[in-house]
Formats: sequence, structure tokens, C-alpha cells
Amino acid sequence: MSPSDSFDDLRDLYQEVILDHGRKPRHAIRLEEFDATAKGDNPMCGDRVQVWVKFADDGIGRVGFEARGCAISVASADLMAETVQGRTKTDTRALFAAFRDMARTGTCQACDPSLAEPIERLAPLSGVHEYPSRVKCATLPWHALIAALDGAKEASSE
Amino acid sequence: MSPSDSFDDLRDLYQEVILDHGRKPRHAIRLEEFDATAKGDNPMCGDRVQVWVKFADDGIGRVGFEARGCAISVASADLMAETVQGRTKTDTRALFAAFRDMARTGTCQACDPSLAEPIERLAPLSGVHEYPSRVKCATLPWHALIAALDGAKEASSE
Amino acid sequence: MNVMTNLVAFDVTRIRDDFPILKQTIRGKPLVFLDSAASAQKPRVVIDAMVQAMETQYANVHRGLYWMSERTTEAYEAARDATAALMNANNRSEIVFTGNSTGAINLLAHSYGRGVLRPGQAVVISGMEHHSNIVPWQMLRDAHGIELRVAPVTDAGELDMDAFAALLEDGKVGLVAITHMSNVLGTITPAERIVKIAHAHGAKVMFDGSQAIVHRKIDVQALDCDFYVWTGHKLYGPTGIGVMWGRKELLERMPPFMGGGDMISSVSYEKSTWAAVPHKFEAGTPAILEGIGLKAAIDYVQTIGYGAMAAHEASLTEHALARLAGVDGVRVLGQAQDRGGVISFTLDKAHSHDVATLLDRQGIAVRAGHHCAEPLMRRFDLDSTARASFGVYTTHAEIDALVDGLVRVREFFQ
Amino acid sequence: MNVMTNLVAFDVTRIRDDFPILKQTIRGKPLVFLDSAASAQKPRVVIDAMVQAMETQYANVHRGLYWMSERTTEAYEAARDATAALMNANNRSEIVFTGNSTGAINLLAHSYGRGVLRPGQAVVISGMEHHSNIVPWQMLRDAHGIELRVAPVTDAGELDMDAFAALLEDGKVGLVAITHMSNVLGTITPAERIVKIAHAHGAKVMFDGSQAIVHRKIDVQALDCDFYVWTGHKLYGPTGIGVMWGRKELLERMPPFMGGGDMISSVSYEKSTWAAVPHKFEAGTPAILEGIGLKAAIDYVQTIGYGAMAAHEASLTEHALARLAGVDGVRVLGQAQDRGGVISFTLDKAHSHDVATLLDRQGIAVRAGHHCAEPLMRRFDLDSTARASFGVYTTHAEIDALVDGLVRVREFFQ
Ligand SMILES: Cc1ncc(COP(=O)(O)O)c(C=O)c1O
Ligand SMILES: Cc1ncc(COP(=O)(O)O)c(C=O)c1O
Repeated sequence: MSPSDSFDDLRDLYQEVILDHGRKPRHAIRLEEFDATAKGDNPMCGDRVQVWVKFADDGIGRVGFEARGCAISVASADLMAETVQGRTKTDTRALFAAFRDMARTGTCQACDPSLAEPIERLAPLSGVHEYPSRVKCATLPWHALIAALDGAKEASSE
Repeated sequence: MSPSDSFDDLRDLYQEVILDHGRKPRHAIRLEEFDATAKGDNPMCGDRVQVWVKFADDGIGRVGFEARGCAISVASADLMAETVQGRTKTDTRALFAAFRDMARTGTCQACDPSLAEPIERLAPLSGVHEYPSRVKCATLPWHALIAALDGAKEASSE
Repeated sequence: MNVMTNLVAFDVTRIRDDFPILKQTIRGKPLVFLDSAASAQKPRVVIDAMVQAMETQYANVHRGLYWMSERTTEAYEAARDATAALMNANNRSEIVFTGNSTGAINLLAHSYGRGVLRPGQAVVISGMEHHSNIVPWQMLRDAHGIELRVAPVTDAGELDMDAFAALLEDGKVGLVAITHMSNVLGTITPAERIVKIAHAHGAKVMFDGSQAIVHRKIDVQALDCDFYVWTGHKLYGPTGIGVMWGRKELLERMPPFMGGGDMISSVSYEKSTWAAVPHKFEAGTPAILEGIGLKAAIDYVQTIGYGAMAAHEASLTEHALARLAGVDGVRVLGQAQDRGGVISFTLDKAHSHDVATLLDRQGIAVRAGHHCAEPLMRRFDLDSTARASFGVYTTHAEIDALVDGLVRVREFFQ
Repeated sequence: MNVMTNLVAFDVTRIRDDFPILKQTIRGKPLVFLDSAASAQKPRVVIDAMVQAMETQYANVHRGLYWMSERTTEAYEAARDATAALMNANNRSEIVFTGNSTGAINLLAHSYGRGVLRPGQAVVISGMEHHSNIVPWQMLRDAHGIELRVAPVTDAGELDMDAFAALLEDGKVGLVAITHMSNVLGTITPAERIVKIAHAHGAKVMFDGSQAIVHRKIDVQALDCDFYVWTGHKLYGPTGIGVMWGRKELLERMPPFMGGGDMISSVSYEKSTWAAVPHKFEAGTPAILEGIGLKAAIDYVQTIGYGAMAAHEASLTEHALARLAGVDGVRVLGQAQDRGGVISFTLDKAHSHDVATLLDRQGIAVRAGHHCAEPLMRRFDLDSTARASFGVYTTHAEIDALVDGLVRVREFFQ
């Protein structure tokens, strides 16, 4: 490979932000103090994630996670932790629905305008819609998060 | 159908001799006195035949049969009864092998010249080779006959 | 039946153009194919869909992380959506693909029969079943202590509904497994009434729709049945694929039938866990090309529309029954009120095998034999019948050819 | 390996012309298809055979008394002859067609497992089986009280033959069911030795030849095994058809698996009797078009010849192993002495799913995951690997493209 070789063909799916969050996740920590936790497991590909949540007021104070899986699942977990911080539970659920829609279809057409900003932050993951079997990599941490909000121990598989 | 309509297209397979023996079999009788008898049964198509044999010297004196089935199976039983009469058991077995060959392939290439005459008489049945699923109609009575010669009660299905 | 109306709604000449095989001649005579109930011919769109998959995007499905595998998975899974829509299933995951109807019924006899039914319970079939809806239940009876009850058929070739209801009286019946249309008599069974009676007695209902789905719009929610099976090759699709629809809550209660790749969630030597329905019932590499072909067949049928198909076949059937009634020595088996385009008959002067072969000499393909329904044959004291059956491409002229051919056969045997 | 010799014996450019799909581009890049072990591409002769059947002579098989049905029956049954010849079976009636390998193994687990094996007996599998050769035996174990024993795999990815032999010591093993070639490691197992040991201890042997038959000439009489299964779609044939070969005397002792049309001799409600082998095991309308396609695939493979195919694949494998050894961070799983053209590997900087997706962006199709062999993955402390696998159409240049692609992926993740 010549040093001038560009990675455009790879980068259109794995944008810099994914590589970055996949390589150096900021929230990949087991919270010492937490109010809820749940696991997600995708036996089909071996991806595994655990999410811890600390609530603040009636919203989400902080999210930490431990993940074993591909760059997309780790980056998704990290972007999720970053994005949901400070949101209400209701907001978070709505955001998950919107994000899942985007992961499956590439866009979020029916998205509430109030979600425009967080969806924008999650948008680098939208490319997975081209690979339906990888959509779960991106949504698995969210399933675990929602399970934790629901008081469940495990995310039920889709 | 106009009266001038010829039946050539039908007759190339169902030659007059088949129609004739199928309609008015000469040997379709249960022998009162017999030395051996056996049944043949083709559950796939419901054809059923019973054959009675009276031996003479070390050969076949007379053959009678009762058959329920198509024109080809009845005609084949009748032609068989006619043809094997007066033959030795060994000859009869050889003739069956030759006949089966002809029914399957249309000709009897490896036939012993000594069988030329009886095979000639059975030749009208050779057309069944075009319809592999009807070959059994033609060979069923023979299977019953051979079973009777073997001292068996029933022809084993092919 | 006003033939003119049909000609407007249904252009059979144009339809025939869709089927390359219909241009064939047999012994120099145009092919008259009257054996669609055994297996239907394939329209060009089905052939093309399979070819296109093999030439442009073939790969194994599920869990392929590359473009072709993802596209093939989508195409294969689109067959499930099309099937669900065709039958008006509530949920695409209620559609299980099998190898054929027989595979579907065996799946049910194993997974529901051994997995849910308890020894001492009974299964009701009818006296006009195809062997594929008899033998699996016999095997279940012998292996698992399930009683097998048979609802009788009337002289007219209909289900004896009083006798059927009586079989359910004691409440022991766990499952009714009955044909929705006889492949011998053409009889369409009163599905809604069957379901009402069965459900009132706590029994589930499976319909063998192998024939029915070719002739009638099937709406499993309207029928309110519990399982419905059919086979792709009779609905103008490829061989090698069948369908079992089942209510999701029942499918979820059933253990899997075959084990292997694709049907698991996780595997360890101690214990394996199963994938969600429908994948739990689909072990190994699925019939990918066949699913893609089936999707094309379903689209084809939907484009023509069941209304038009049923009207065309009703007109053909009426015509055939009228014309056959005019042939000396022809006896038609069954006179059901509600019937589809399948007609069995005997000819007095000739055995049905001779009839079939001699019609073939004239380029006319019909089936002869017991049609995999020996007990029904015995019910009518027969070993075999000849059978003509119709598809979307069948014409009135072909029925006339059949009748002329039969007249000739009879004269020939005179 | 002298590449020149291969070029003479084996003209891969000409072979590639036989496969229409290889002209495809993916995202503007030429398709590099390295997932043949999951399912192989189809040569034009296979596509044409299926199309020709559908366009000129299609009808249901067996018992059709008309021209097209007879011809289709011949074409379908010719697949049995071709399969028997391919495997050097003693008798064409030893060839049973199923839906895929998984269907074949399930048939065996039911008919031999429940029908012939007795509770208390054991089945031996190996530590490198595909789920399709694990789960059916687990289900047999749980339903029928059969013990399941697992012969371990060495660090090199070979069968531990001493441990294997020890498992048979107590004489309780009724059946050994082992892969003939691992779909993960590429390892070819020592089939003759396995058979000798098993037979010496009174056990029958089934080989899962799903992978092996693509790479090696299989002679079941020389192997002296008792059952051998494989799947059409991996040998360049269509989906929807698999093969179970079994010794006739064993097949005859086995009860049927599925019941229905075509597998019976006679049916009455009290008792049905079964057709002779192989039909006893083939219930319902068979995979007719798929049999016809499979015949074409077998003819295609026979024309190329196993000698040439094996040499080509040995050369590709050697090349691939050598080149992969030169890529930093690549670890190849398994170093078996005897191996075929299937190579699993991991990359240190990237998860195998990311590897597969990023190779796909470069037009290169490999598989990633557990390859339906979770217990084997666990044996090597892995969740997943990437896997490249080769077919007759694979070129050395494609392997170079894979290696270049991997180098780019690694740099990208640096
Ligand atoms: C070794 C092995 N066994 C069994 C199978 C199952 O084959 P199929 O999915 O066609 O049933 C496969 C392939 O998937 C395989 O590689
Ligand atoms: C009523 C009925 N049930 C079941 C079947 C079996 O279908 P298949 O042979 O495709 O499994 C058939 C056709 O053969 C049929 O007509």
C-alpha cells in the first residue's frame, strides 16, 4: 500500500468518530455507584455488553458500560452513553426508537424535530443499514440500556 | 371424430394384438388342477394378478391367470400364458429375463437366438419402454409366474 | 357463466405467453397440460428470478457480513413477507419454510404432535386426505399414543359434517388436520365451520391447503384456523419449498423439529438454545433460490388476482363437467357443491392407466392412479381414476381436446 | 508447488467464464468471492439445466403416465445415478435425497438414532463439528437416552486420535458421526483410521462430508464407512437438495423419517407399508428441479476432475498461508497436516466482523462469525474469526487482493 492510499472507501461506513469511539471509548467503565444495570447479549455474533446507569433527578445522570464486540458496537455504546446523559427517561426511549429507525433505514424520517440534535450526533452509525446483520451491533447497547430503565436484568433479544 | 379418423397415433403403442388380448384374454381362467400358484401385486397402481401353473413333464403344461389391471397387464399375462406353454422352467426363466430387458429398453439386444421366436410374439409389448412407470404393468404377471416356479406365494416387488 | 366477461377480465392467451413450456409440442401435437394439481408449470418471472439470483447476487444467507449475502438474505426474507401477505398472516415470523407440504405436515406432527399433544388425545383427519396428511399422523399415533380418527366422506364426496362433529364430542381431540381442497374430488371443505366446531371442542385446526391455495384466496385470520400448510410447486413456484403458517403463540410453544445451523441461539455440548420463530424451525441452509422463486410466483399470482383466477377456473370446471357428462361411459367422482378445478373420472371401457397413456399419445397430459389417496379410492371402491386439473393457463379448447381424446380412446377400445 | 504445471492442467480463466456471477462488480470493484465454504457459486450449466427443465419438460415425477412426467422422472433419477457414481456407491438405491446436509443428519439421527440405536448406547462426535452435526445428536440424547461423547481437538486443530479411540473402548458406542473436513479449520480428518477404530469396536460411522466432497474425491467403498452426507449448494449445485448415502442393509433396517406421498407402498388407516429404499426416506414431491441442477453440477465437477481441483486448491491454500503469515497481527487458526481450502484467521487490531465489513467495502467477500461451530470457537477461546475459502474459480490474485485488503484494514485501525 502506498502511503498516499486514501481510505475513503472504508471511511464512508466507518467514519472517524466511530473509529475514535471504538478505539478509545470514554464511558467504558463499570460505575461504582449505580441505580440500574442490565446486560445485552447477541449470541449470533458473540457481542456482549453490560450497561450501568446512575439516575439524576428524574433523568439519566451517567451511563457506563463494558462491551466485548466489534468497533461498531463499542462506538455505539460510547456514543449512546454520551448522548443520553442528562436526558429524561421518556426522551431516552424516544431517542432509542428514532436511532433504531435510522440504523435500519439510514435516515430517521419520522423523527421528532426535538430529537434532531442527538440524532445528528448518532448519525455516523447510520451507515450500518446497508448491512442488516450488523444493525444489531449498533442497537445492542441501547437494548441493554432500555432493559436497565425497565428494571430488567437482561435485554430481550429482538 | 370423423369416421375416417385413423387411430395410428394410438395404435403404435397399443397394437391390435394388445387390444385383442386385453379385451378377450384366452387364458384368464383359474385352473382347477394346478401344481403351483402365486400372486403379484403392484400397490403403486393397484394392479393385481394371480397365476396358476400346471406342470407337464419337467416343463410348463398350462398357465391360467386372473388379473385386475390395465389392458397392458392383462394382455401381457395372456401372451405370457400362451408363450410359455410347453417350455421348460429354465427356458421360461430365460425368456422372462429377455422380456424384461425388452420391456425396459425396447429391444432385446443380448437375446439368445433361441429366444427369437417367443420374443417376437411378445414384441408388441416392447413399446412400454417409453413409459418406465408402465413397464411394471407388463412384467407383473411374469413376476408372479416366476414366483410360482420358485414355490413362493407372492412375487416380491421389484 | 358468461364467457365473454371472463375474456375481458382474464386474457388466457396473454397468460399462456408467460409460460415458456406451453409452446412445446408432444409427438408433434400441441401440449395440453392438464396435470397442474400434481405440479404447476412455471412462468418466466419465476425462472428469471432464480436465474437472476444465481447470476448476480448469490450467496448464503443470514450472518453474511458482505454485500451479496445481505442482498440475498433480503431477497430470501422477502419471500416470507410475500407469503405472509398472501395468506394475510398477522406476523411475518409466523411463516415457516419447509421442503414441501409433506415436510410441513411432518414438522407439525413432530413438533406439535409429540411436543404439545399428550398421549390419549386424538387427531382427526378426513376420509379424503392425501397420504401426506395421513401417514405422519399414523406415525405419531404409533410412536406417541395418539388416537387417529377419520371423519367420513359422503357419496357426493363432501365431508360428513355431522359425523365430523360427533368425533369431537368427547373433548379428547387436540388437533383437526384436514384438507382444504381434495386433490382427487376437487371438493372444497367448509373451513370456517370446521374451525368453529373444532374450537368449540378445544381442538386446534390445521388445513392442508396444497390444492386450495391455488384456487382460492386464503386468509388465515378470517378462517381463524391455527395452522395452514401448502407447497410452492403447485402455486407456479419451484420445487423444494413448502410453507407452514402457524399462530405465533403456538409456534413458540412447539419444540424444534430438526436441529442444526441457523435454528439455534447458542450451542454448547450440555445445552443448546433455540432461535426465535420462525428460524427455530428452519435448520440448515434454507432453500434460498426456491424462496426467491416462490416470491416471484406469489407476485405473479397476486398480479393476476385470485378473483380472476377463481372465475376462470370456475368457468373451466363448469365447462368440463358439462362436456364430460356428454361422453358415454365417463363417470365423474364426487359432486361437491363447492369445488375447484380438479376432476377425477373413470371410463367404462378402459383402465385409467390406459386412458392416461392413450391421451398422452394425443399430446394430452392427465394423471392416473390413486393420487396418493388410497383410502379415498377404497371408499369409492376404486383402484384408480384419471384426473384432469386446471391452472391459470388452461383453456376451454384444451378441455374440448380432452373430451375428444376420451371419445377416441373409448372408440379405440370398443 | 509448481504453478506452471497447474496452469496447464487447470485453466482458471476458462473456469471463471463458466460462472456468470464472477463478472459482477461490488461498489465498482471486481467481486472477490472468498466464501465458497458457506455456499458456492453456480456454473452456467447448472443454471441452464434448471431453466431447460422448467421451459421444456417440467412435470411432477414418479407415477406420471405421460411423456413429460416420464422424462422429468428420468432426469431426476439420473441425479441419483450421478451421485452414486460420484461417491462410488455400490448401488443407486443407497442414495437418499434430502433438503441439505442438515436434513440428512436429522434423518439419520431420527431413523437410525431412534430406530436402531438403543438407550444406553453412545454417539461420538468431534470437537470440530458444525452445529448441524451437534444439535441433532443432542436432541437424540435428550429424547432417547443416548449418551453424547465428544472427541477432542488438538491445539493444531486435528482430531486427537488417542482420545478418540479411548471413547470407544467400552463398546457402548453405536455410531461415530464426525466431520470429514472442518468448515472452520480446513482440517481433513483421517477417515480411514476413524472407520477402522470404530468398526473394531462395533460402531458404525457417518461422515459429514459437506466440505470434504468439494475438495476431495469421495469413495465410500474405499472409506468403508456406513453413512456419508453432503449438501448440493456447496458443490456448485442449487440450494434445496442434500444427500445421504447409506449402506443398503442399514437403510433397510431403518424406519422412515417423514411420512407422506411417494414413500409408501400402500396406505390404509390401520397400517401403511413403506416403499423400498431410497424412496422410503423421500416423502412428498421431491426437489425435482434441484436434482436436475445437482446432476449438472456433478457432471461439471467430474469434467474438471477432482485431481485438478485438489491440486488447484492445494496451490491456493499454500499461497494463502504463506502470504497471511507475512501480515502483522494475522493469526491463522489450526495447522493441520492434511487440510483443504478453508482458512480461518483473526486480526489483532480489528474484530472479525469489522474485518469482514471493511473487506466487503473493497469488494472482497469473506465470512466472519462462529461459522456454526460455537463449541470449536470456545475450544480456541474465541467468539469469532474471519474465514476465507476457495472454490474452483478462486485465483492467486484474489488471495493477493485479500492480503492487501487485510493490510489496509489493519492500517485503517492503527
Ligand atoms: C461441515 C458442515 N456440516 C454441515 C453443514 C450444513 O450444511 P447445510 O446448511 O447445507 O445443511 C455445513 C455448511 O453449512 C458444513 O460446513
Ligand atoms: C392435498 C394435498 N396434500 C399434500 C400434498 C403433498 O404436497 P407435496 O408433495 O408438495 O409435499 C399434495 C400434492 O401432492 C396434495 O394435493
